[in-house]
Amino acid sequence: MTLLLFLAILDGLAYAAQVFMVAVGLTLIFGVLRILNVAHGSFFAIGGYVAATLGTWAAATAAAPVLALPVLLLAAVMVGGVLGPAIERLVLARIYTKEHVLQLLVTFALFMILEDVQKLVWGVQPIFQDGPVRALGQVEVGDIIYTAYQLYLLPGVALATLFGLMWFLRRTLTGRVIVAVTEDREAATAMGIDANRVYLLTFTVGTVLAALGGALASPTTSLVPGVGVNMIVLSFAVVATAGLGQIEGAMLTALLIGLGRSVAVYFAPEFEVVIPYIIMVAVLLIRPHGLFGRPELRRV
Amino acid sequence: MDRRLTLPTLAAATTVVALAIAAPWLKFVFTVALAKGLAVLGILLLLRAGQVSFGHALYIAVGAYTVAFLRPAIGEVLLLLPLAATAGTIVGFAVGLFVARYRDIFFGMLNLAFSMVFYSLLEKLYAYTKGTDGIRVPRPTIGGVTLDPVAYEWAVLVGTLALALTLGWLVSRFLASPLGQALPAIKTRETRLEFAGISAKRVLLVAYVASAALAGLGGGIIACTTLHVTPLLSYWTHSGELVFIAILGGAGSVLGPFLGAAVYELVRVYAAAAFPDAWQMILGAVLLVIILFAARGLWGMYEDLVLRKDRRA
Amino acid sequence: MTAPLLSARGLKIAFGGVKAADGIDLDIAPGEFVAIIGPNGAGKTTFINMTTGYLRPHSGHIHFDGAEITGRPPRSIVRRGIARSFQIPQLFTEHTVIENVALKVAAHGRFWRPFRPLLDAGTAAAAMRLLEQFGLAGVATARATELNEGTRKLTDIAMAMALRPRLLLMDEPTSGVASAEKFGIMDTLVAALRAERVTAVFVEHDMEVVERYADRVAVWSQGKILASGPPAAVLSDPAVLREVIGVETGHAHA
Amino acid sequence: MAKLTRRTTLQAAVASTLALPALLPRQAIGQQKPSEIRLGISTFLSGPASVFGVPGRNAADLLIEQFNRAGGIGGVPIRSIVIDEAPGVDFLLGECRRLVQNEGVDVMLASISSGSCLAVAPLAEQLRMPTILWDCGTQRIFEEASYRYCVRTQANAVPEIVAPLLYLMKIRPDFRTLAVLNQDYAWGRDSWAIWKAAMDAVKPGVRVVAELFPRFGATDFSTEITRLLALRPDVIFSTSWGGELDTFIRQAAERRLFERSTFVLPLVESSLERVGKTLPEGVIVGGRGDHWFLHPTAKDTRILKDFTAAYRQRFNLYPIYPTFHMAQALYGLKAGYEKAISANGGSWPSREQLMDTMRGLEFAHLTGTMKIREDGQGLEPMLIGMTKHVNEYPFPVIDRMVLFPPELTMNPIGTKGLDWVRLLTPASVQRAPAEIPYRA
Repeated sequence: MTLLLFLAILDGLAYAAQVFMVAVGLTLIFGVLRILNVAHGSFFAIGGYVAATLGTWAAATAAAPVLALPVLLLAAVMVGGVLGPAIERLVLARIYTKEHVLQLLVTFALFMILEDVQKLVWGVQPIFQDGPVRALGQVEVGDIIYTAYQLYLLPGVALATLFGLMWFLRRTLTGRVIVAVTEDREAATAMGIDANRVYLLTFTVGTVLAALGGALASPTTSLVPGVGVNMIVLSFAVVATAGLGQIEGAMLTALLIGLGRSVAVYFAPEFEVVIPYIIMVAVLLIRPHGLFGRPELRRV
Repeated sequence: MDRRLTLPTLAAATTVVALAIAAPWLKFVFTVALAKGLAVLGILLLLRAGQVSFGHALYIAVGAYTVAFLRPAIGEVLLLLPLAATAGTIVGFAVGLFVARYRDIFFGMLNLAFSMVFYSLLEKLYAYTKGTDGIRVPRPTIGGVTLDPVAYEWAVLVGTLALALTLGWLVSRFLASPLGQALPAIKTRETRLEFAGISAKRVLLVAYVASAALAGLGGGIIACTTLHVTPLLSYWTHSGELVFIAILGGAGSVLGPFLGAAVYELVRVYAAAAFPDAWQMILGAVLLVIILFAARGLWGMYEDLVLRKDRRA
Repeated sequence: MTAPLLSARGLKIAFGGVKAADGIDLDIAPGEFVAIIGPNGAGKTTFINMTTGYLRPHSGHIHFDGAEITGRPPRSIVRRGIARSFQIPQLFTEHTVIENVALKVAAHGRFWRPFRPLLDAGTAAAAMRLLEQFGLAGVATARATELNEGTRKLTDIAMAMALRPRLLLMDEPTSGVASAEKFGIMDTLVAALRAERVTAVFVEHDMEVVERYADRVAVWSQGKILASGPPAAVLSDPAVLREVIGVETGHAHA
Repeated sequence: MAKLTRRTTLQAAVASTLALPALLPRQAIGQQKPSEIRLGISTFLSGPASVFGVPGRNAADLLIEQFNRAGGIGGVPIRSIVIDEAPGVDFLLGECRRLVQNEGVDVMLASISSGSCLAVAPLAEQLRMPTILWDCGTQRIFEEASYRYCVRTQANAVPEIVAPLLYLMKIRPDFRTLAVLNQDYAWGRDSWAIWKAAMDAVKPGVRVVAELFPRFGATDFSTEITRLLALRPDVIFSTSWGGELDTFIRQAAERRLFERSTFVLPLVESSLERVGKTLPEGVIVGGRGDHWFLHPTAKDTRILKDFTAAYRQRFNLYPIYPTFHMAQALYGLKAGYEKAISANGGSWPSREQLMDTMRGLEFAHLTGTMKIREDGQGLEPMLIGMTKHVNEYPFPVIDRMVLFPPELTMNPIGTKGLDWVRLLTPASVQRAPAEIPYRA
């Protein structure tokens, strides 16, 4: 029983790391732009596809094991660096003044378009590139075999991302500007902050993070049409549960979901699917603005 | 009702019937479109209050599965449809009590959560729902009469058209009432509403339950038309589709949802026929263009082109 | 003296370390028109917020017409007959002026009837009568976003009056209004209040306005009522001048 | 450019709507030899199931070209119109109506999803539309209703599950514990229900140590795999497919789950090329029927070799079971038309004549022959085997093959599959034919 629980926690942590990587970019974007980006799942999928493509190329070179991991990061930066600014400047920048529902729907339109783009570029055959997992090898816990990728790398990257972002947002000038916009957009722009640059930067960083989530997932899972669709709902649940733009909240939520899910798989498999939603409803019942969210005071 | 709507409404209704006579397959497409239009009419109510539900496919599924579950006991459309609307109302009230307290992203996401839980239930409760295989609905009677398939399809189309006209008229009346006018007030100055002694939560709840009832009815009609229901009806992309249609049609008029639904279905059919591998991309591009260049939707375009010209003349 | 319409006793509230109210006792008699003055951030608006239920005092009690209303939600307090206006007018920006007022008229009456138009004959007439009283009939069909600040202020107050209150709390009715307009606004306002026999309290920075219109002035400083009485007496009190108005005028000229 | 295309599309759309009245008489007469056979095909072109849908469509394109080069069917060329079943039943049924009533389609090949087939079949009856169910697996469809205008040209869930069970009993009769990991949707649940009922009949007392139904579309099975590693069941049964099966296999291989349990994967034939030799030897393989590009009795025939070569050349992949299912549907249709034409004295058959001929039809396809039963179900043998690594291919091939005849695995007319499997006995296993080893 205790062994089972211990294993469940290990699995939960690994899963939480993946959930966090999927949701953190969305949380950041939502906090600053107040746009719930439905296309986030598409960035995830494209990040995965590009990583797999690059990985297949890297595997053919002599330096295969060395290249396996850097290729993931490269893919994320490439996808985020191209798609992020392009979409923010060409599409989102035109709708910042419009109603929220239109902003949401614009990203829904992008999602529909990118969904077919993936299909046209990468086809419908599942793509799998597990070079990075092989490069890192296996770990034994008791008599259970884990992959080092899952046990060390994923949680490691998630923690690095969390602390990196916290450092960036709190200690750097750019980061503080972003936080200022998150907390009070009007006051920040009144103080002379160029909101457009903040939006561009945030959206790009968020897109890179989404693509990184996909790139990190690609060695462990098959990329198929629709792989981004499922990610969207999950990351939405994380964002709402965490509270608007709360990076630490996203981590805590990811942990809750990860552990909740793995405990469910062990002890009540039937509930696995609805775990994120149950957690979300429960949290919002008690804290209507999310785990770390504060009510936005309406000035009277 | 706004007199400016009378002419386009009659023209649209006539067009639907005329096209359905010319091309029989459109009977089905239009019936489904009008049924979705009813659900979108409910979305419109929430949009007036500035709230977006990303989970209203839940109520379509509730209505549709109500018909599917009751069909063995009740074989009459005139009973099944009110029951579908009632089921939508009941579930809408229960969920609404909870979600009406929330706004914006939380409102949207909680609706999404409820619809996804329902979707999972439809798959999980395999013994009752047959999971993704879905449930067959034998063709019911209408007014006690067993109709042949073609007559049945006509009856359902005309009945749905009549329902759309009646409910569209009622909703436009509702929107002009103090209660309906309080919806945009929730969007712009919710606190002021409270300082007028009105519970914004209760106003939103009324709109929410109405929207659930409309979607439940729409779902019932879909079940009576497709005669087969599957859990996919409640999947979140279908909720997104409803919001899509609302924006495509334009939130400015009760005619918007039906216009949007008809155009949506036709664009999808022809996009799928012309580009079977990329119809989704075409729909997405249409949506993108509408939002960027005609944010008030098709109805807004119509207003700009026709009504403004009238006023100038 | 008749029983006060509104009676506050020992109200305390603090934000962070700042004591906005530190033992406030204040009575408002029926029919009075009372001005509250004091330096910025002294807690004057907080008093309105506490009285209308938007904020809950940390301690103390508020009675209205003999009944305790402390900490009740805004909705219930409004129904008892207290309405308020806002320093920054809170209009329904998607509606026209008459619709704004009519919504408030309807809020008091047949709000929950779903299929009767907002602007049916009865409600429209009542709203129009108020608009005429406030000199707003000319902008009845203008959108709330198209108005100048003075008209917005008056609309905001007309909306509060549409609730047929017995006590009206106004937050700086003339702030942001061109000084040429302010007396016109106040004349219109006072006439309307007298016609409807509404007791009113207003927070004000403009001493000319206070002197000319208020029956009584209460001076709010550092969470306490420093002085209270007829304008002529209070405004000539050197302590008040030093504590409040000195700061105030200095502030205004800065 | 884009504008032009859209306008052309719209014009075509309007024109086709208006042209409808002209099409109606053609259907009404019917008996005249048409200028072409219009074939409507519904399949998944988007979403996860396009893993099967697109190969099916590709096979159709390839074979229809081949047929047409050889004169079509009875001298009439075939033209296909493909529609996407992914958006759901309300869309699919609208599309079917459009194909039948507007495009004047003569025959429908319906659907991969069982839900789609269950919805299309009644519509086919209503529209009197000859319909071949080309890939969907549910046995319920002909058990719960009878259809005049629908037949299926492949087996169904019952033999697809009973055959691997009998194979497991033959190869490894001593197993005591079993775990299941299926996708959480109708097929996953149905296939487990059949397996469980059949297993309880042929080998009572097997302990089921875990029933895992991860969400449809799950991307990570590591928690489930940990659990399976800890439980050490003798057998792990999974009817998953597509990307999820690939993921499960990779993750299980990385964590050496294959070393601890015997895997029974009745659909893994469709994943072999993708997962490659990550899938170890000794895994029990199925492919939903009597087909494989190295089918033991057909591998040296011209027809299969040509098809495999042409398919590989065009799509750069080996054919998998949905391509064979599509081939069965097309060969079945061709055989049905040809038989009906000759029975009709050389003149073109009516829809009813065609469908009457289809019942009881025995026809040859790429890898063998099969029969359509009177109730519409297809009687197709089941090829089950075990993975083996060889040098000629970069992925596992199937060794120790057993071809289970339909008599052993298929319930008779008038019975329900789920009831019938409970009547299986340990003796059923003894009647299995001999193994056929893999030959290069």
